[in-house]
Amino acid sequence: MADYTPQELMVVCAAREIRDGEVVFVGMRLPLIAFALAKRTHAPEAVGLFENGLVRDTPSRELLLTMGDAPNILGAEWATRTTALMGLLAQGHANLGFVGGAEVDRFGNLNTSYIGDRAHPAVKLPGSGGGADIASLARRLAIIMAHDRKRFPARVSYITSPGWGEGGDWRVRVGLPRGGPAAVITTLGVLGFAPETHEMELRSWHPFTTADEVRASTGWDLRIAPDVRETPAPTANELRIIRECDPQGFWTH
Amino acid sequence: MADYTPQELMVVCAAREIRDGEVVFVGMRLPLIAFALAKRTHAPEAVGLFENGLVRDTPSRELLLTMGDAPNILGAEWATRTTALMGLLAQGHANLGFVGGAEVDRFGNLNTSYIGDRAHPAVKLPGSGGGADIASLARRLAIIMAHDRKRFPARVSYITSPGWGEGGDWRVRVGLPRGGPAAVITTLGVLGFAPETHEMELRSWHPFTTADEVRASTGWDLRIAPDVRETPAPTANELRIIRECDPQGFWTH
Amino acid sequence: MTTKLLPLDEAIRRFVPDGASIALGCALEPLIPFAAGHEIIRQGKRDLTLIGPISDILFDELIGAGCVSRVIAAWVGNVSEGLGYNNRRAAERGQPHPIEIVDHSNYSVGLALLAGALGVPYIPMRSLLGSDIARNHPDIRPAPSPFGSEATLLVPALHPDVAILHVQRADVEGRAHVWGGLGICEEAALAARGVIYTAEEIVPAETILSDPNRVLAPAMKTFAVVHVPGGAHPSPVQGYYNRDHAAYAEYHEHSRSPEDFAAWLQEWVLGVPDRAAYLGRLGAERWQSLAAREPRLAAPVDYGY
Amino acid sequence: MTTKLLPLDEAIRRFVPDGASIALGCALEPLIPFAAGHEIIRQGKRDLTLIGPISDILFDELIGAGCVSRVIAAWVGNVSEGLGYNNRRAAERGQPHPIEIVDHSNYSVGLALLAGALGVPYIPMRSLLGSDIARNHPDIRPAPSPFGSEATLLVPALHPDVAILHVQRADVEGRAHVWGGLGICEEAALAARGVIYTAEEIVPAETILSDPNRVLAPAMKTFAVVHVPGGAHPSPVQGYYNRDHAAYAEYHEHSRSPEDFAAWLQEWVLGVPDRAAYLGRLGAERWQSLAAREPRLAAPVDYGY
Repeated sequence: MADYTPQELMVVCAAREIRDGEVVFVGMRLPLIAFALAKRTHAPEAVGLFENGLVRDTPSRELLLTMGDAPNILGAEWATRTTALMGLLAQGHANLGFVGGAEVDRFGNLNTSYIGDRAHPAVKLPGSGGGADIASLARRLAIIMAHDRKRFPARVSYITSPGWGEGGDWRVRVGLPRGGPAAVITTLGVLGFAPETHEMELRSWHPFTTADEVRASTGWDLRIAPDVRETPAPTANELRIIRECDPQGFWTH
Repeated sequence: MADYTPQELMVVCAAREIRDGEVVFVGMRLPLIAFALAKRTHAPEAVGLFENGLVRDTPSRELLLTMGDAPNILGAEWATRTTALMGLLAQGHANLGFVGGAEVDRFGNLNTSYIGDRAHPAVKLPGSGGGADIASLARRLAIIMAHDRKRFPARVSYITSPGWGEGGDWRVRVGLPRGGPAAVITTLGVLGFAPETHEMELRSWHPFTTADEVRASTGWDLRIAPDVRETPAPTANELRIIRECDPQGFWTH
Repeated sequence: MTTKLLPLDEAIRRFVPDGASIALGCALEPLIPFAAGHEIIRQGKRDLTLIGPISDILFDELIGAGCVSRVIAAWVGNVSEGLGYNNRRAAERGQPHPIEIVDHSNYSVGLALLAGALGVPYIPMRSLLGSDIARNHPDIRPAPSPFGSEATLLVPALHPDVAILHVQRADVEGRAHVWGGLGICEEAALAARGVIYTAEEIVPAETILSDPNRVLAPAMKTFAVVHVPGGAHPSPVQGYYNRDHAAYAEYHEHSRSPEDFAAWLQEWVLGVPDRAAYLGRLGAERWQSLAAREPRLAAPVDYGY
Repeated sequence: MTTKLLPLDEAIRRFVPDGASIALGCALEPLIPFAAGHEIIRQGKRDLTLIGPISDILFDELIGAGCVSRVIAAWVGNVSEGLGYNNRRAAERGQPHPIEIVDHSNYSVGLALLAGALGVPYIPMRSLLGSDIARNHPDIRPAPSPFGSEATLLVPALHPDVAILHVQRADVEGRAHVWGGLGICEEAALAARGVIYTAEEIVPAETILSDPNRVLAPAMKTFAVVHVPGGAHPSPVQGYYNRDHAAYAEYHEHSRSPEDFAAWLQEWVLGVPDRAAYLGRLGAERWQSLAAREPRLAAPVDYGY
């Protein structure tokens, strides 16, 4: 058995999506730790955006349960209005954004609103928050998901946060200015999207699973990327930093 | 000869336009002193707006040459962005606004932009500043003018700040949400506008002049209001306050 | 200058009629006016429209208590725990009664209030294109921009009847200083017909006027100022107290069933007359454990001349 | 973190090319970046587009020096004295050469930059309806609102190539604290492709980070930070120095004719290498007479937890 949790590996995979110097729309939960990890390893010049109006070029000193916790405000480089912060996103300043969802489909569309019929939903989910804005306006989108057949339907019942829509040039057709999902980081693997069709494909399976298990846990016939491989395990240094950030394992256990 | 200047009487007339508790878009020059006078006499609860983003419920401690002078910022109740301040005006919060101009016409339209052809103007004036916004959006407009035939043409060559346009329901027709000129306070008298036609009419002549001189100094056949009278002279108390506000007479001599 | 200082119950009675639209939780997770929300529940207000970005559990509480007929928000749930059970019961089974849900994103609800603040009829945005939020929205409509013809969604102005905002300090004339994460507090205050401030401290006007750039909105927008120390618990107030994460977990546990929630409501809302009694029930030890311990003062700023 | 601190001449050389659009004088009468404007004149920049609200005499100086081909502004002149003679000569007689004038009001130019800051294509407003400003404007166009069909004027977004802002203090990483009358400084900073800050003081990053609500814009928007004490004279800087009213009267006198202005330009701009020399020419006595004398500190704010 691996000496790390799936969530810890997901944090590492999320951090690896952050390039040095990039402006990252961080959001909540695992990406909060991924941002801290990236800052302390390969991306010291990365800058974080938060939809409550914060810009940070240093991670917070303590674990955050919400982006509005006091440690996230202390030492921010800008604490402004949500509309002014979102204006940076709308102008195209965010190179990468993170979002999570309850359901993601074959083209990376996310549902965080309604399971089943909107008028009489089987499950009412909390909604977009800033997720739909990040999915609409960030230059690249990384999606964080628990991976099972229920959460990976061929088509989501409600598009809260637009991915590649129906695939192909759908984003251009509906008028979205840029962006689209680049990676889906799950409890079982890391998925990407094929260049032209923008259909989801498996890029790597986590060490404690297999490509077949990932496919069996996906609600459609998942394609495999030509260069598919096993997800590189976290390094000791990465795990040390993650456990410093989340000593109780609130998000990573 | 009167023991006060025309400008001092204009300040008194401007102050009398301010009702207690009103929100007043103050602007520059004489209205700055009129606001202070009103606050210290009949309108202690009046609130002043300034287009650089200030709200004041007390007059500044010192004479202002510009609304951005340090004494106008110290003690302001709000110092915000011009767009946020103008939003209050656009929402209809300003009961009264003051503007000045180089030319005003029969229907209270103001020109502060171009004398003569816009492409080759005889005189290029500074422009609107916030004047056109105040004239468009305040509930009542009071205009401050030096009075002579040149400055009072039948029709201005360029409408910088909309008055009653061509008269009648012009403001409604062009879609302005409210407002319109209520008073024109000049070096010679105080003018208003007829209820239906919105044509300018003489309400009072200053003590040191006559109705005929006012008409002779106006570029069209100026109507006389039925209740026309002499402008009540400043009281000793009003003059004392004005001279405390402007001891060197920078604006009032 | 007449004072706008009122007791909380009177401020809610006077300025939050049944059927009113209220902006709440506008700073997202911090500064949530829980004390005001609980007084709304105690007064049995009905048919309210709630407006907010990420509202955390206050919206879930008001929905569960039956005060709400419509929610205009980007997110309703429990930020650190997940779903909101009362929100689910109302949306899924119409318990305690059905609610109309108008979905937004944080940007679109912020722009709707900004349009209201600016006195403009709408703001065109390029977010949410192709989403079902836009497709199902009763007010947002698509239109190409006449400049460059790119696709946009027009977000019409929102004017809440009242914005209820918790702040660090306010004066009795109706001006407040707020700091930290601001969210859409300013847009809500300026777009609303009026504002009720609940404040940790009531301070002299000179304190507020000493820093006019820090003032949230002018007094002309203020309905009432209420002194409610601890009025945002369990949400945090920068410089005063931290988020009581455990309280959100406890609420999550105790709102799983309508019966659980009824008991929770009785213990923490209906069974306490005011915020002082609420904090007493919370216990001095727990309350003190949340207090800010390490002052971090902003660098001095000189407005002199 | 790499420093963005540069000498003024290098900042202007690198970030203000001929033909650039520049937002200046965005706080209206205070904080006008005169030192930066004078360096632009010394470097003989040409074909610039100036963007601003009420720009006071800096625009008149740049126009008279022949740097400007287009002005997008609400007001150009001398706020305490009246008309701007160089602006008149350029508009009336094409001296030193013709300029294109795009008239705005303070609200419309602010909304144009706000639209840029928000990343939206335009903002619809109800100001200026029926005015010749709207009728003659090359970009503003009328359109009824699809909500309620009231008349509006659509103000398209402006994105200046650079905003030049004078501030009280900044750090070398590119963040600034500014206070007092803010005008459209924030909108300009966020809408521009980048910002050059000229600052009275360069302070440690910790000073700026101690009050994130006071920061004007994030460092990602900053091209350069320049240390220029007295860089706003004769305009005022709250907490540092007052407006030199006499300088505006002197400029008015000495710009009546092209010959007068040429002499003024030689004495105060071309004939001095930098702001230190300019202040030396002004004289220590006059400069000290303008200094803020009575400190008025903002009430303390605690960001701790």
